[in-house]
Parts: sequence; C-alpha cells; structure tokens
Amino acid sequence: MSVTYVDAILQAQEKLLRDDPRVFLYGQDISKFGGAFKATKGLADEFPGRVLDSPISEDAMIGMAVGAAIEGMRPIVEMQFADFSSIAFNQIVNQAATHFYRTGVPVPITVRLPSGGTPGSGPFHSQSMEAIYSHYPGLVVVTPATVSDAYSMLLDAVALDDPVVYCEHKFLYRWLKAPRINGDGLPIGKARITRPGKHATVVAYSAMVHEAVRAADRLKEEGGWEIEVVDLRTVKPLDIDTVLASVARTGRLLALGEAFPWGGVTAEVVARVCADGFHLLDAPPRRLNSRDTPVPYHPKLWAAHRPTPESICIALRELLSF
Amino acid sequence: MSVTYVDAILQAQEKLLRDDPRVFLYGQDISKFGGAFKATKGLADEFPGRVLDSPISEDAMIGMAVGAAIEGMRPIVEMQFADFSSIAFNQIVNQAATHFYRTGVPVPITVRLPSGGTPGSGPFHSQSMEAIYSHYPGLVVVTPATVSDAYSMLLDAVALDDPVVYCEHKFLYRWLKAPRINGDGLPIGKARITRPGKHATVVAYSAMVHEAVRAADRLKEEGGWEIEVVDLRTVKPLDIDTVLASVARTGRLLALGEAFPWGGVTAEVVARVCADGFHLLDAPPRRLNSRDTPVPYHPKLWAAHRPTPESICIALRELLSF
Amino acid sequence: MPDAEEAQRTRVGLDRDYVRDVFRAMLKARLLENKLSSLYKAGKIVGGVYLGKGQEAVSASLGASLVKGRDIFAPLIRDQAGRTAFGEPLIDCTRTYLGSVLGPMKGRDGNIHRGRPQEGMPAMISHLGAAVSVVGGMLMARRMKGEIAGTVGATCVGDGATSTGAFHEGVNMIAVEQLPMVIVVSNNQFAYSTPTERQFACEDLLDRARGYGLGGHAVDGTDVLACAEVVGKAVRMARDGAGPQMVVANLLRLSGHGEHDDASYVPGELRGSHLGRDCLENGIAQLIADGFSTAKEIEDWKAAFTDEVQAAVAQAQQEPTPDPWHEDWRACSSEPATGEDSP
Amino acid sequence: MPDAEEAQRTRVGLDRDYVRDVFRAMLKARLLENKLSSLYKAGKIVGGVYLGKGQEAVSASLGASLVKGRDIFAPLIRDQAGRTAFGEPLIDCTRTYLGSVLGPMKGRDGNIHRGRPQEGMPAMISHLGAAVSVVGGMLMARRMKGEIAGTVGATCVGDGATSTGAFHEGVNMIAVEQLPMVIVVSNNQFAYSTPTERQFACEDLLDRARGYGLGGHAVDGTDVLACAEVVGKAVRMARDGAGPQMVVANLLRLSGHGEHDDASYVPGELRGSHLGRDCLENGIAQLIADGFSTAKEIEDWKAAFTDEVQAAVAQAQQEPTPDPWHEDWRACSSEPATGEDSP
Ligand SMILES: Cc1ncc(C[n+]2csc(CCOP(=O)(O)OP(=O)(O)O)c2C)c(N)n1
Ligand SMILES: Cc1ncc(C[n+]2csc(CCOP(=O)(O)OP(=O)(O)O)c2C)c(N)n1
Ligand SMILES: [Mg+2]
Ligand SMILES: [Mg+2]
Repeated sequence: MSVTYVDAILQAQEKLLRDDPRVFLYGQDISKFGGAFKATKGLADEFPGRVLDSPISEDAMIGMAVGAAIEGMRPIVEMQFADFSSIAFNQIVNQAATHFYRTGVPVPITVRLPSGGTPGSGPFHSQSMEAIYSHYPGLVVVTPATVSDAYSMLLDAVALDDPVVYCEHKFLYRWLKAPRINGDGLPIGKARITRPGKHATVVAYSAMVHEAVRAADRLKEEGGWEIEVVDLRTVKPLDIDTVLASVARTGRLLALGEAFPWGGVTAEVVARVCADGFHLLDAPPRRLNSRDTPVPYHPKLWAAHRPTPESICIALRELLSF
Repeated sequence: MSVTYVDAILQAQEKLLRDDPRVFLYGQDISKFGGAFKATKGLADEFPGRVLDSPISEDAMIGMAVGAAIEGMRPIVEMQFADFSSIAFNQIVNQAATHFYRTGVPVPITVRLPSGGTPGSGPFHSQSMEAIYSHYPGLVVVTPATVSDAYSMLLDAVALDDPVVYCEHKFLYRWLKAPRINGDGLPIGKARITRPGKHATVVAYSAMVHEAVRAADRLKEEGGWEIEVVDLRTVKPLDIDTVLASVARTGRLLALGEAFPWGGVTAEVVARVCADGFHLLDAPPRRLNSRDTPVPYHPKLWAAHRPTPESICIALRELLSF
Repeated sequence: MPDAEEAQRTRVGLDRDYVRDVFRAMLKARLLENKLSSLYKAGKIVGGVYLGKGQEAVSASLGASLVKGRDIFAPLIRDQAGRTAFGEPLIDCTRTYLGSVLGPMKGRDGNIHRGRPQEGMPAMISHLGAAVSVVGGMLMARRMKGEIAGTVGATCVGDGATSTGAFHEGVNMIAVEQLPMVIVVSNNQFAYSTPTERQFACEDLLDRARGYGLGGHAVDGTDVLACAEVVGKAVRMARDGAGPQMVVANLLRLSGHGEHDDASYVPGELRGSHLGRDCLENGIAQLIADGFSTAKEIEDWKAAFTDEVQAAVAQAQQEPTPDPWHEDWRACSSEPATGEDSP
Repeated sequence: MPDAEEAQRTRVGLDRDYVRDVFRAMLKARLLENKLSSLYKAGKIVGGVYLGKGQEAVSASLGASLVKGRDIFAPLIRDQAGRTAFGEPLIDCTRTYLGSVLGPMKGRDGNIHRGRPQEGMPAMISHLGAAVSVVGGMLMARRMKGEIAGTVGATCVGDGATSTGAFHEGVNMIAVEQLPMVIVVSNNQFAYSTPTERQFACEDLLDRARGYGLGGHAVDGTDVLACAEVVGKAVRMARDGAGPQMVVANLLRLSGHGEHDDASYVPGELRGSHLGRDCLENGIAQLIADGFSTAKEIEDWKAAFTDEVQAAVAQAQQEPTPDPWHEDWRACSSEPATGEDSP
C-alpha cells in the first residue's frame, strides 16, 4: 500500500473535517462526485452538510469563504483548476488578503489551487499562479512537492489564521507516491534541503523539485557533481535563510520554476540572495523558468515549454563551468 | 501655458481618435462626463459615438475590446482605477494575452490603468499592478513617467498590434507639467537615462523616477555623488541592455518601485542584471519597494509605505558605502 | 409584492417605535453628513466623502429592521442612515473621516470602508458587489454552527453595482443556498455620472429578483413610510424563512457622486420630478401628518443630534493621527508571513 | 415567446432546406463525435474530449441559422453540431484532436478551443461565460464600421455558465448596447456533476431574459423541429432589429461531462424521462413523419458522412505533429515584446 500526493490531500481534508468542526469544504463538483481530481472523494458522505457543491462562481466562492471565516469557520475552497482562480482574483487579493490589515480580524481561509502543467491540458488548465498571489501582502502561498508535505502543509494551512493559497501540482497527483505519510515536522515558512550537495544549489518548489533531483542525479553520474536541491515549500514568505545557507556552501545558485519567466519566484529568490548573500556567490546566479508563451496544449510543445531534466542540466553545466 | 501629464493623455487620445477611425474609447463615465480624472474630457462631443460609457462591468469591458480588436478596431479601455482591473484580470491575462499565440490573430487593445498611490486614497484606489500583468506572456506593459512619454507611449501603445497595459500614475496627473509635449522618439521597449551619473544606478519607472531624481539631487548636494537614474518606461519587455550599460558605468544598482515588495519589477531587474551583468557589480544590488501591506489610507501612513527621497537616499548611501 | 396603493392601506399597521427609529436615524445621518460635507469643503477631511442624501429612508429602514448583535449588515457608500439605525456609534464615523488612529480602521483604511466585522458589520472593499457573497458566507457559517435561527443578513447596492459579476455570483449563490438575506438595490438613477439607460436594459431592476429566484419588493425610496413598511416586510420574510429577498428602491441621489462632484449631469427635470423628492423633508411631513411625531419633537431631535454630531467631530479632531513609527506594518496575523522583512 | 403548442401549429412553415441542413449537421456531428469517443478510448486523442450528444438539435439549429462570412458564432464545448452547420470543415476538428500541426491552433491550443476568429468564429477560452462580451465586441466593431446591417452574433452556454460573473456582465452589456445577438442556453440539467438545484434557484432560466431586457424563447431541446423553429426565429428577430435574444433549451446531456466521465450521477429516472430523449433518434422519426426526408435518404447520408469522418481522421493522422524546434515561441506579434529572451 502506498499513498499518492492526491491521497494525502484527501486524507488531510478528512482529518481536518474529523478533528475540527470549523472546517468545511466548498467547490465545484466536490460533494458526491468527489471533485474533478477526486481529492474530496467520499467526504460528502462521511461529513454530511460540510462538503458543498458550489455554483460556477469563483468570485462568490471566495467571498463566501471570507464571510464564513469572519464568523469563525475554517473553509477550504477547491478551485477546479488554478487557472479558474483568475475569476476569484479580486476576492482573493482585495477581500481576503487585506482583511486582517484593514480590520484586525484575520480570515483563515485555504484556497486549493490544482496547479501546473500536464500534457494535453493547454493554456487554461496548466497555470502556476503562485507569483500572482505572492505579490500581494496578506497572503501565505505554499507549494508542497512531496506526499508528506501535501498532507502536513494542508493541515498547517488550515491551522494558520491567515489566508493561505495552497498550490497543489496536478502532475504529482497520482504520479508521486510514498510508502506512507511521514512528515518531518517542518512548518509552513521553512524550506528543506531535499538533496545535499556542495557544487551548486538549485532552489525549486512544487513539481520542479523532482526535475531538479533528476538533473542532479544525472550530473552526479556524468561528472561526480554534487548538486544541492532546496525545496522552498512556501514561496511567500520565502525562507531565505535556508537558501542563503545553501548558497554559502555551494557558491552557485540556479533558481528553478515552472511558471512564466517574467518576475515570479525565481526572480524573487535571485534578488533576495543577491541582496543578502552577494559575497557568497562564485558565479552569476541563474534562473530557469518556462518559456514566455501560454502553456501549449500539444504534449510535444508542452515538454519543451517547461524546464526538464535536460534543460536543467544544461543550465547547471553552464553554472558549474563558470 | 503648460501641459500636464493627464493633459498629455487626453491629447494623445484626441489625436488617435482624429487620425485613426479604428480607435474608440470605452470606460465608466468617460463619455459626457469626461472620466473620473478628466482624461477624456470633451472627446465624446468631438467624436460622437466613439467615446462610450460602459456599465460597471470590467470583465465585459475587456472582453468587448478583444472582440472589437479581432474585427480590426483599436479600442482604448479606461479602468476607473487600476485596482478595478482585478475584475478584468481574467479577460486581460487569459483572453487578450493568449489570443495571438493561440490563434495567430493579434488583439491590439490598450488598457489604461490609473495607477499608484495618492494620499487618502487607501488600499483600493492606489495599487500598482504592472507586475501582475507583466508576468503573463502576450502583454506589453508600459509605465510612462514624463508628460511627453505619457503622450507618445499612448500613441505607440495603440499602434502596437499586441495588447498593451498602459499604467498611468495618478500622482503625476496634475502635479507633473511640461512646457510642451516634446518627445525624444524613444519607442516602447526602450529605457531612458533620465539623469546621468557615475557612482550608482537607480532603475525606476513611473512616479518613482521623480523620487529617484530628487534623491539623486540630495546626494549630489550632500556629498557630490553622481547618481544615474534609468527610467524603464516599459516594464515588459524590459530594456535590460540600457540597464546593463548603466550598471557597467556605475557598478552599483538600486532597483526602485512603488509596488509591493514580493516579486515584481525590482526583482526582475535585479535578477536580470545579476544573470547578465554579475561581473559589472561592485556591490550587492539593492531593491526598494513599498512595504508589504496594503496601501494605507491615512496620508501619514501612506507616506511611510512607499519609497520616498529619504528612504531612497538611505538605500543609496548604504549602496555607495559598500 | 405590495404595490403602492396596498402599501398605503396597510401603513396604519406600522410600529410607532420602529418608524420613529427609522426617522431619527435619517435625521441624524443627514445632520452628520451635512457636517462632513462642510468639513470636506474646509479641507478637514482625509480622503473622499460620499453621501447618502436622498437615500436615507430606505437605508435607515433596513438598519432599523436589523438587530445588532444578531443580524449582519454590510453597508455600502450611501448608508450612513442605515449604519446609524443599526447602531454604529457616531464616533466610529467621525474618527475615520478625521483621521483619528482610534477609529475602527486605525487609519489603514478609510471613511466609507469602515466596519466591525465581528460585530456583524463587514468592512466593505471598494469593488462593487463584492460584499454580497461575504454576507452570504457569514450566514452560511451561522447555519453550520446552528446559530442561524432568526438571523438576517443584509447588504445594499446601487443600480450600477448590479452590473458587476460579483453581484450576480453572490446573489445567485445566496439564492441557491436559500439564505435569510435581504439585498437592497437603491436605484438612484445614476452610477457616478452614468444614467441607468447605459447600465441596464430591463424595464425594472426588480425583474432580476425573479431571474434569481428571490422574493421581490419595489418601493418608493422618497417615501419613508413606504420604505419602513416594505423593507421591514422583506426583512421579516427573510427572518421567517421565506428565503432571500430583494428590495428595489427608486429614488434620486441628491448629492454629487462624492463631494468633489457637482452632479451637473443630472437633468433639472429629473430633480424636479417625484424621484427627486427629498425623503427627509417628505418624511417630516409624513410623520407629523400621520401622528408619528410632532414638529416640536422633530426640532428637539434636530437640536440634540446636532450637538451629538458636533461632539463626535470635536472628539475625533482632538485624537492622535496614525504614527508610521508605531504602526506594525503587518498584513498577516501569524508568524510565517512576517518572516519576510520588508524594506 | 411561443409555447410548445403554438410551435407545433406553425411548424408546417419551416423551410425544408433549413430543416434538412439542421438535421444533416446533427447527424454528421454525432458520427464525428462517436468516432472521437472511440479514438479517445483507444488512447489516440491528445487532450480531453467533450461531446455534444443530446444537444445537437439546438446547436445545429443555431449554426444553420447563421451565415458564415457574415455572422459571428462562438461555439462552446458541446457545439460540434453548430460548428458543422455553420460550415466549419471536419478537418479543422480532426486535426485539432489528433494533434496535427496543420490545425487552426497549430497544437498551441486544443480540441474544443479551436476557432478562426477572423472568419467569424472566435476561439473560446476555458473560462465559462467569457465569450459573451467578446462576441458583443465583434458586433460593436461591425456597428462602428457601418457593417452591422443584417449581421447576427451568437454564442452558447450551459446552465452552469449562467452562474459566472462573465456571463452576467456580457449579457447585460449586449442588452445595454442592443446588439443583434442570440444567446443560447442549453440547460442540460448538469454542470459537470452538479445538478441545476445547486446552480440556480429561479423557476426557469428563461426568467433571466426579462431581468436583462432580452427577448426570451423556451424550447424543447429534444425536438429538432421545435429547435429549428424557435432558434431560427430568435436569430431572425435579432437580425431584424428586435435586439438581443435568449433561447433556453431544455434537454439532458447524453454523454459524460467529458469522455473520462461515466456520468453515473445522472439518475436513471431522468434518463428515462422526456428530457432524456435523444434529439437525433427523435429527429429521424420527425423528419420522416413530416416528410422532410426518408429513411433511405437518411441511411445514405449516414454512409456518406461516415466516410467523410473517416477521411478527415485518416488525413489528420498522417499529418505532422508540432515540432518544438520549429515553433517560434512568441506570445506577441510585434517586436518590443520579443526583445526579451526567454531562457
Ligand atoms: C468594480 C468596480 N468598478 C468601478 C468602481 C468605481 N465606482 C465607485 S462608485 C461607482 C458608481 C456606483 O454606482 P451605483 O452602484 O449606482 O451606486 P451609487 O453611487 O449610485 O450609490 C463606481 C463606478 C468600483 N467601486 N468598483
Ligand atoms: C470559470 C470556470 N470555472 C470552472 C470551469 C470548469 N468547468 C468546465 S465545464 C464545467 C461545467 C459546465 O457546465 P455547463 O455550463 O452547464 O455546461 P455543460 O458542460 O453542462 O454543457 C466546469 C465547471 C470553467 N471552465 N470555467
Ligand atoms: Mg446609482
Ligand atoms: Mg450543463
């Protein structure tokens, strides 16, 4: 028996519903149907009245959650795809994110965003929106990359008094398995050294952590390079201390992300490292993002749009040979 | 007689309506009333049927503009405040931005965003959203800082076949004056050296260009420092060549912006400079943004939320003393 | 849906205290807003000033029909009268307008945005229509907690706000959930400068109620007794389990959009029409005629309220303004998000 | 708004060629979609497959009422029949599903999103409701260019899409602008798995038409002659200057939401009800009974269309797929935005 990434999300929600009467779930097709990705399968039956189908109204879904949170509940909202949260953008960044600052009343909502690309999904079912939400003060944005993080960070997200945008990667849903959920107790806001190394640091998050590890494996085989991979886990706030400690060891930085190239997590990581750890760098810090086009639908284009172990290796070789 | 920044926007729209039958204006209260900021004053009378009041429907406003652009028109949409473009976010980033890539048919729309903070305007009438739109492939994002740029970049924006987000700064509307419109012919996509210097480079855009110049003046007086100020003018695409050339001269970089601190233009500037011009830097590159809270309403808080000549001078002194 | 005539007939049944509460809130709000307008013109106000002149009857009727501590009221920009009737202290208002750090928003947000969400009064964001779903969510929470019985949630919007996607999604959601909610649409004929014919094309905004599956109520917003009755009835229906209700009040905005606006685009003809009647002036006559009050009593109220307003202004003016050095500049309440240092 | 009986009475007046066009498009679409479904099950399709089974009558009636080259048609996910009737070549469809780079989207976007905006067929984005305002804008442009006369724009949405803010804002805008547009709402009782009672609370979605100030038309979506008539009439009214029209077709989705979905949540009772009738099967009987065609002729069509579909599939399957090395990876058409190098 093993646990997949999406199982972990399901199990976390089950635990939350069981342990905390303030928790309820709201989203399209999440009730009897169990959600487009089955992340809420069986929960409606187990917790009657607490797993509710919403109309196709992303703006109202978040407004509703904010209202419920004001009244002491802990709603978890499932967007059917992260891409559709564009409709809820206003309620997320202007209603939820500003609420504590404006009124002193925190709104503990968790917004689950099924994120990232999968082959054949195209421009509107593949987006990674963490950079958009991280830009706004008042939001916490998490991007679990492991089965255990998918579980524990969802529990932590709901426990947090602030609005959390929980970016879960669709590619990992069934592909990523673990023998069991076995967390290391790292809280939201702390990064993890996924793979230790000494020649260069790759800072990644979400599905790209696994691509980074693959690239690191290859370079190890190829030339004995030891690449350290840092999994950010939380992209807002960034755990810059862990990143700096790693760069202090390796002297080289590649910031890696699946999102669009302008701005975003990789820019923030590089800018923060350069501000606080400039002297630690032995080579110019590099970034690797997707290409600057919408996410293409055809799998062949898609595979060339996002970073791959191959393109990560190329970037790392250049970084190492500087 | 002098021309203000908002006059320049008005005059550019008048010229566009006069010269190009494909141009029309759509927005709330822009017709007879002339717009919340009077940027369309008199145009409805002069160009009957081409300056139209819209319902309070930002999503539909942009959808409508995209449709009209498909049919060969060149719509200019005025958002009453940049902050309300959050409602149009989906149509801007998913409909307009992806259209050329998906279909091969460009959609030449111009979206005017009255942007940036002014005292007493608060969290929802003060936002700078350039980072949000720049993140998405398919959009051009401009941020004019001068009266002449306000004029010429609006003409250029409408001439461009792609969707342009035109961020006009409300603080500059009536405060910024020029004897006349006197452009230097720089196109969209090119930055300008606003003030030459040799000890450090401040890369700024929009209203912050003027704050940077003020800070530079002070440091000149104070210690003879010669600070170079680069006005990005266009934030997507970034004219990194001009920035790098400046950093090559000065060896020191401060990226300055009024937007929220996570990600955004300043992160992108620092990350790009570090990637391509790491060897040019004699000191760690610095960033100065607003604070990481919503824009406060009270003028005293507001003044401490955004960068000021004082805080810019502090950042520059640290940079210079490195 | 009672038509005007039927309303007239049943009016005798109006509760005396309720009508007097409605009227007093209207009067107090008007006096307060007149003061705010003067202060604005004298340059004493921080930020913009948006007034409810001409809309007090419907707003106060809503506020007075709700019970603070039990119900939820999300006022919009023209609801000073509703706020007052609901029980918001004057000092919350003057502190916010005059920039006192002791106000409910501490100077972080302003004026019309003030609220006390944990006392059942959400603090609006500017984006029109966005409060509908928030109030819906508050009611959903009450229902899940088993505390919904006898509770009503209410919010107000203008004619223009009905064009927003947020309004639509929110109203539809509360209809699907059959929440005990009242939506008051004050059709004041303009959204800023935009007349209704550029805002919607239906014959009557009330037709929207049926499209959403809401109970629908039309009312003459210039007639305080009609407002008290119709709004009171809508609230009662929602409270008694008849599902969500929509009230459309027809009236005219008697001020500019904000105090910076002279509203010269409002045709004189419209001003002179029935819609342009001042609900307060009209209400004085109605109250006296129908024996709810006397001219003398109203004069006494006016004097007392004028003093109250003056006192609230004076107090707020003496209070400290926010100090950036004491501001803690935190957008999150919890630790993780403050790990980041802002410049 | 003709009720069912009246429709029956006037049906004799239906144009023979139009009805036959509608039916042929239904049939061809069904055969094509059956093929797509098999290909999907065989793992031959790139991306998802969403079918219009059971909705062909209303969709084809719309497509056949529009004139390619003059009108605008923005199909949604269940409009293969409308596309075919409007004149979209089969090869555009098969190329997109089978990943040919020669398709209208070149592999950049897929399947149901295909369009040819400059030929009057916008390419939908996934976000429901978003096409309404786009078609509105296309019509606005035509009007400003003086080319509106005789033009109609149309788009289709499902019951679920009516809950989106984009739908609301778009429909309201076209109503304010009085554009010659037809909105077809196919109420197929579900949005993915969500039944209508979780989607809206009005008695009939048609009530929305009045709330927007649109002409309203109800139709039985399982009855092809009724669809041909009612949709045809709505298009004619829009064309003739009667302003925007809304058609609400009642029917049942006869497939899963997508081919990955077995739709086990649809109650058997509903499947067996009038709503669950197959408009195509029913249409065959109707066409024969009313003398629009014969069993023999329909068999011949079926054979011919099967070959056409097969040929389009075979051709697309032989064509090259997109090659990332030849892709130019440009999201902007003009220079400035390509100054930036992507990694
Ligand atoms: C989504 C959105 N777009 C634009 C605005 C700017 N705005 C503020 S008030 C207003 C007019 C509102 O009109 P209406 O809803 O009729 O209310 P009224 O002011 O007439 O009471 C506008 C356009 C806004 N607040 N929100
Ligand atoms: C704004 C938005 N939210 C969610 C989705 C995901 N989604 C795609 S189709 C669908 C159901 C649509 O139902 P309906 O409008 O009734 O059309 P039908 O599929 O029944 O034809 C959903 C929820 C979407 N495409 N857009
Ligand atoms: Mg109004
Ligand atoms: Mg449906």
